[in-house]
Amino acid sequence: MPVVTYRDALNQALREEMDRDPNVFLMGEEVGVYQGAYKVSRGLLEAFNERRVIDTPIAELGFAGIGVGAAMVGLRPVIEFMTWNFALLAVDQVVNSAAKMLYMSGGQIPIPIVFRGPGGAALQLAAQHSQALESWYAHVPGLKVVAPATPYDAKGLLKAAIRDDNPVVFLEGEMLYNAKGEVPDGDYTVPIGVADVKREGSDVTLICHSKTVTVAERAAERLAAELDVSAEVVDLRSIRPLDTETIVTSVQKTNRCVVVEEGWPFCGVGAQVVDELQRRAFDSLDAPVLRVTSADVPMPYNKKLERAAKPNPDRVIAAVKQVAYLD
Amino acid sequence: MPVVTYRDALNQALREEMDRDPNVFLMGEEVGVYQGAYKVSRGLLEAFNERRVIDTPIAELGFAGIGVGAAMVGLRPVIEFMTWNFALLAVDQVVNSAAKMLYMSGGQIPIPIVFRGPGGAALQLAAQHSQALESWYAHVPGLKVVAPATPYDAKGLLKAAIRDDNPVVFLEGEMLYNAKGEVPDGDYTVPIGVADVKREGSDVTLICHSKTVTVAERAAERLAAELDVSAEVVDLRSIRPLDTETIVTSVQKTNRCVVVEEGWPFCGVGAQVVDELQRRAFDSLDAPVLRVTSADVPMPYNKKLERAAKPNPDRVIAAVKQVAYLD
Amino acid sequence: MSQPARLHHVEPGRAEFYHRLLRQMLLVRRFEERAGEAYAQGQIGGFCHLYIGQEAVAVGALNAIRPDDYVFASYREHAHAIIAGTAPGAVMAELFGREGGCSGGKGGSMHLFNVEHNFLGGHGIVGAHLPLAAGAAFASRYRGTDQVVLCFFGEAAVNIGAFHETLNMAALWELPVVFLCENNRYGMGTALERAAAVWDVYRRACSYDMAEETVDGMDVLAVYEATRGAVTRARQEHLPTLLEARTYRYMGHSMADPIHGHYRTKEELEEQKLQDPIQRLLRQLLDDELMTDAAIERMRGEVEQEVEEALRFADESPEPPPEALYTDVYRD
Amino acid sequence: MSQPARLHHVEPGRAEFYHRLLRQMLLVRRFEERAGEAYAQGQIGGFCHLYIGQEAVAVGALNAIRPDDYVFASYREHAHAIIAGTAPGAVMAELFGREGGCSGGKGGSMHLFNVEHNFLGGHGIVGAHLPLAAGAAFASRYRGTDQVVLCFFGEAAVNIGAFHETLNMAALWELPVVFLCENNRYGMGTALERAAAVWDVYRRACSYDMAEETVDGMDVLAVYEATRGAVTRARQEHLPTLLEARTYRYMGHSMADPIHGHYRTKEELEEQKLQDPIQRLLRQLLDDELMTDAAIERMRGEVEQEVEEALRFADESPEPPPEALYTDVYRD
Ligand SMILES: Cc1ncc(C[n+]2csc(CCOP(=O)(O)OP(=O)(O)O)c2C)c(N)n1
Ligand SMILES: Cc1ncc(C[n+]2csc(CCOP(=O)(O)OP(=O)(O)O)c2C)c(N)n1
Ligand SMILES: [Mg+2]
Ligand SMILES: [Mg+2]
Repeated sequence: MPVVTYRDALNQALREEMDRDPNVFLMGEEVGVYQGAYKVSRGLLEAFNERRVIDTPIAELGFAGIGVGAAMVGLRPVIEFMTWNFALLAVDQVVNSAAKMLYMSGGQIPIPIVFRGPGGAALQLAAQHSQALESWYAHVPGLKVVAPATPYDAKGLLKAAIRDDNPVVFLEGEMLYNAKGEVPDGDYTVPIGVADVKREGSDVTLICHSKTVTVAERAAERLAAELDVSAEVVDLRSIRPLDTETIVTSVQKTNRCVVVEEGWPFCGVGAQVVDELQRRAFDSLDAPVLRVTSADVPMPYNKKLERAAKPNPDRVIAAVKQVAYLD
Repeated sequence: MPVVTYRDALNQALREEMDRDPNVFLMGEEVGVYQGAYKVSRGLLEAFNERRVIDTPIAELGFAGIGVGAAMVGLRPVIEFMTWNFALLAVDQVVNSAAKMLYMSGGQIPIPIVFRGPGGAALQLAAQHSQALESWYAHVPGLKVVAPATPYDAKGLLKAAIRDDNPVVFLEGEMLYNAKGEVPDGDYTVPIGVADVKREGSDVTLICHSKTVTVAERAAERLAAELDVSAEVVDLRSIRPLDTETIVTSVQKTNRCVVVEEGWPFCGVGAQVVDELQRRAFDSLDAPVLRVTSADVPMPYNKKLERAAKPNPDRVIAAVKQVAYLD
Repeated sequence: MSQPARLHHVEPGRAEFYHRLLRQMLLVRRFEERAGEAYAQGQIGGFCHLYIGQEAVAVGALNAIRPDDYVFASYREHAHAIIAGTAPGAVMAELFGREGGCSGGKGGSMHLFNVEHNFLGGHGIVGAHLPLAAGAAFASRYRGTDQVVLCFFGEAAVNIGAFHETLNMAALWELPVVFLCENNRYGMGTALERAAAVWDVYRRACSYDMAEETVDGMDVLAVYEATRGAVTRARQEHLPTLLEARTYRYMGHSMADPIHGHYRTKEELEEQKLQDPIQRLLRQLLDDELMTDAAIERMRGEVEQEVEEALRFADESPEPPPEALYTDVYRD
Repeated sequence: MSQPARLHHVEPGRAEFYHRLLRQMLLVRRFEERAGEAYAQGQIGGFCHLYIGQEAVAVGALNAIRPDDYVFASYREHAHAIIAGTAPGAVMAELFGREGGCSGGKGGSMHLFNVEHNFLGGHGIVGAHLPLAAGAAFASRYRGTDQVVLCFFGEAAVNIGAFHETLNMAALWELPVVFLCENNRYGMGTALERAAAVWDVYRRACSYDMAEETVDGMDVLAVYEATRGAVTRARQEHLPTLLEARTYRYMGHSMADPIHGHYRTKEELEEQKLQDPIQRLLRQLLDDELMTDAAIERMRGEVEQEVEEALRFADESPEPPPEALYTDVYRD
């Protein structure tokens, strides 16, 4: 199978879906002439021209709303936020228009739109450009929230998101764009709402998504090598809907769990995972579920502080030791 | 002690703090001439004139930012959002400017600001005007989040919030403004970050805040009368910082817990409470912690559907029966 | 200007058209009056923003578009929904929160929708539907149809960011949309003059090199003509217009608000009522002998009946079933 | 206009002042060149937006205010921080992420702050610091001081909602703020003409009845004079101004971006460099015999040394201690 980057996998998804459905278009800052701030849309302007690849002014609220309006009358917009940080300016349209339109119109107006762009911490971008806000979007009924970790999932989930008749918040890992992996040429989708066991194990479940999948995988390798602990790595892939069945099944097997995410701790995705697990697997849990998150601080610029702020394999291993009572 | 409404308690707090500190001012839509959309600021324009009570255009992002800018140079703004629903337009300023300024300036610039206004569901205001987003704000380091349930707490916490050197998100209960309670004349504060046991009990802990305190209290009364179950009602009052000590202590006593909130379930405040409890009181819990939240849907207009969407004593009692294995 | 001016040129040959306008204005006026009563009786809940006084704007403008054009409005949109083609009964049932409501009872007064007639809401966040309207106009260009979008909003919305971002993109991309500002002078209790540095709404078009016009919003024919011009510009040249209609609301901001108070006087209100859009058209039709008193009475009777039927329909429409709480969150 | 024009009236009696301007421009130019090198060597991380080419704007404008006035800027603000009074070493140390940085190493290139000199950032969200600046101006009026606020931003920010909301309130409330738009023609890879319906930034003032002016941003004296006028208007009449300085950036949008590419040609860049603000002032001072070659060389030497010292300071400044991760989240 061809090996491509996460970036190119997304590019393929966009290209194929735009080929497949003339109602799909891409709109956002620098998506056209500049070829995308992170080059996800490279070549699309040339392939589809400015009718379907639209550069916008810096006006997140406005173009998010234009996307929703276009979706109201049947187009299938893909709205790129240069990064999800800037989407804070557009949350009103994402939440109050996109997520609620179907409901408040009594089922008349679906909003088939994808909001996508890089999220999470990058490298030394400091407080305003480094945050993982998936729990915010996942809080909101009417939205679907997806955060792929691999090129394969990125392509398949983006295609599924574009074909979905609901607003999908599609969070790409800013640090994953260069990650490589096998991606089939041509059409396939990865269903939204289905987690993926990225590594099987029996002693502890590591639940993760997006960039923390690599963190969990590295931790799992070291746990096996150094401590003879067999960790199962469950990549959520979709945050909403959450695949509770897969995570409950895994924890019923391992009886121990650590949730790893890049967001802040308070009311993060992991908090919801914990809530589900203690409710549905209360009797299976041999220890409290622990969480490894970003530090509960705005992201610092300094490299060492930043590194200390983010989840890493050491912290995952420390948490595993705790839930496995290995200390 | 005088009995006053929640609305008037807030009014007293504003009045007294404006009297006390010339740097405190109130800004927002309709706070002046119109006397406040919910009349919280009644009489303040007359008492303090238009220098200190400032009516704004409909420009949430702009006037929230003006508040933050004024705080940067040492004023102590109180910014009223007509309702927290409209604050979605201003979250960029609340999160990216107010919450992060101290940190990204290396400690140079505190932001002593209060963002306040009614939140949560009202009566039949439908999807765009009925939501409880406290978990969003509580997610963000740098913010404090407060949501009083009684007139006493409303006055004391608002005064504490105004004196706090950090940005405080102050969520008033839209349905609580007419609620009455004892409020001392003159100065007192209620510390931010301290929960309050509103009713003592031994069989189950009901954790709640803002409007759901009444829901929990009603449930507790009926639990005592109908089922001989003694419920302890813990009003969080502050969501961030969360008073984990008080809730853990209560659950260590009761061994059972139900969290009641008006927000949506996914990644709500209750999810974080569950996370804390299972980590810190794992061995004390005789049953999973259950949650009673708003239905996981946008708020419907129809009265019956709306009623079914919100937490109520029946649903709390049902949850208590479950955690107490009474079914 | 206490003496109402003659209406924008009335042509004798168009009597039938004027009758339609009059009938529509009478209908939505009566609808609102009865909605207000139903609200007072507790049959309608939540916020309910009546349109009384502003009828000439919706009626004049909506008669200037085609059925396949798109219409967006704010939360003060009962009239717009009806004139765009929604049965008054379906609107009233929505206000009652019933299953037969045009949003299935889930939207309420602020969220009327009727996809069949391209009436696309019913939006509650000030300014937020402007980009939605521009989005529909974008779709029209994208598809190469000549559909036009008509977007109604209040004058208080011109101070919010969404207005600015949208007008810039609409002008930049030459989108076929008419931004029709219903300037009724107040946003809740705030006079435009206390909220905007520039008091003429239409002048805001200067920042976008956009076509603009201001029109007497109490003159249904003037509104009709101005909208027609803007719609033609949109349809033929794909160019947006900022159209300001100067109008007035007779009621409080919503049913929860006093009719006058700190922010406006009773005198101002009475003075404004002399310009009543219905009276002006009606008197002129009588003066010009384009209509008889008897015909007007007949029309009033019909309208009365139509509104009563709407109320009956609403009253008889069932509540949505409990399961409705969980439907329409996602489309499968 | 390939032949650079003579600068805005040069007065022989003000040689010392011109020398200061020249020295400041040379300093920040050299600072940025060395910052670029340090970035290439990995000593600076993240985004780093250089100011080379635009020096006349910050230098001209910041010489027109008082030390107690407030300054706000975007993420392209190394020069502004320095000229506002921050030691170059403290700025470089911030870029290096060190404890001796003006934000303690926590802010980095985009978040320089220096409260002592009223330099209030260093903001990363386009347009978001405009309301902050208006807020400081509000405070100035609130307190009855005559402090003025100078707010720098790029031309791409004029299309965002915050610009509009802020300018409206600043005009409405008569806030003493100068909105100084550094129009360098591009926001990342987007030419103003592809993002704005109106291509003259200053014309956006029309929507707010605000005073406006456009000025040659490659002419430090012209910028100085225009800012002085606007500052006087703010200080004496409490009125805001929208001031547009037409300038150009020589480097890519950030260190991560190519210097030219799809969006602009090498030729355009070379053509623009003929207007270099430093060369223009320098040549004129030589022509008018207000400065000698030797003095210029001496000045370059001093500046070189100052920047080297800044680098040394930055390099020697310690990393923040690990505990710093958790401080400054809340003020006790
Ligand atoms: C963003 C936002 N802020 C505040 C409100 C509350 N609000 C509802 S209507 C209104 C006044 C709007 O006035 P205008 O735009 O003139 O329309 P009118 O009510 O006069 O038709 C306000 C402040 C809101 N709905 N949305
Ligand atoms: C709201 C927002 N959207 C997008 C970005 C990403 N971004 C950073 S700088 C920039 C271009 C800004 O250009 P301009 O305002 O002209 O300033 P210049 O970089 O030319 O100094 C963009 C799009 C951002 N920081 N904030
Ligand atoms: Mg109005
Ligand atoms: Mg620029």
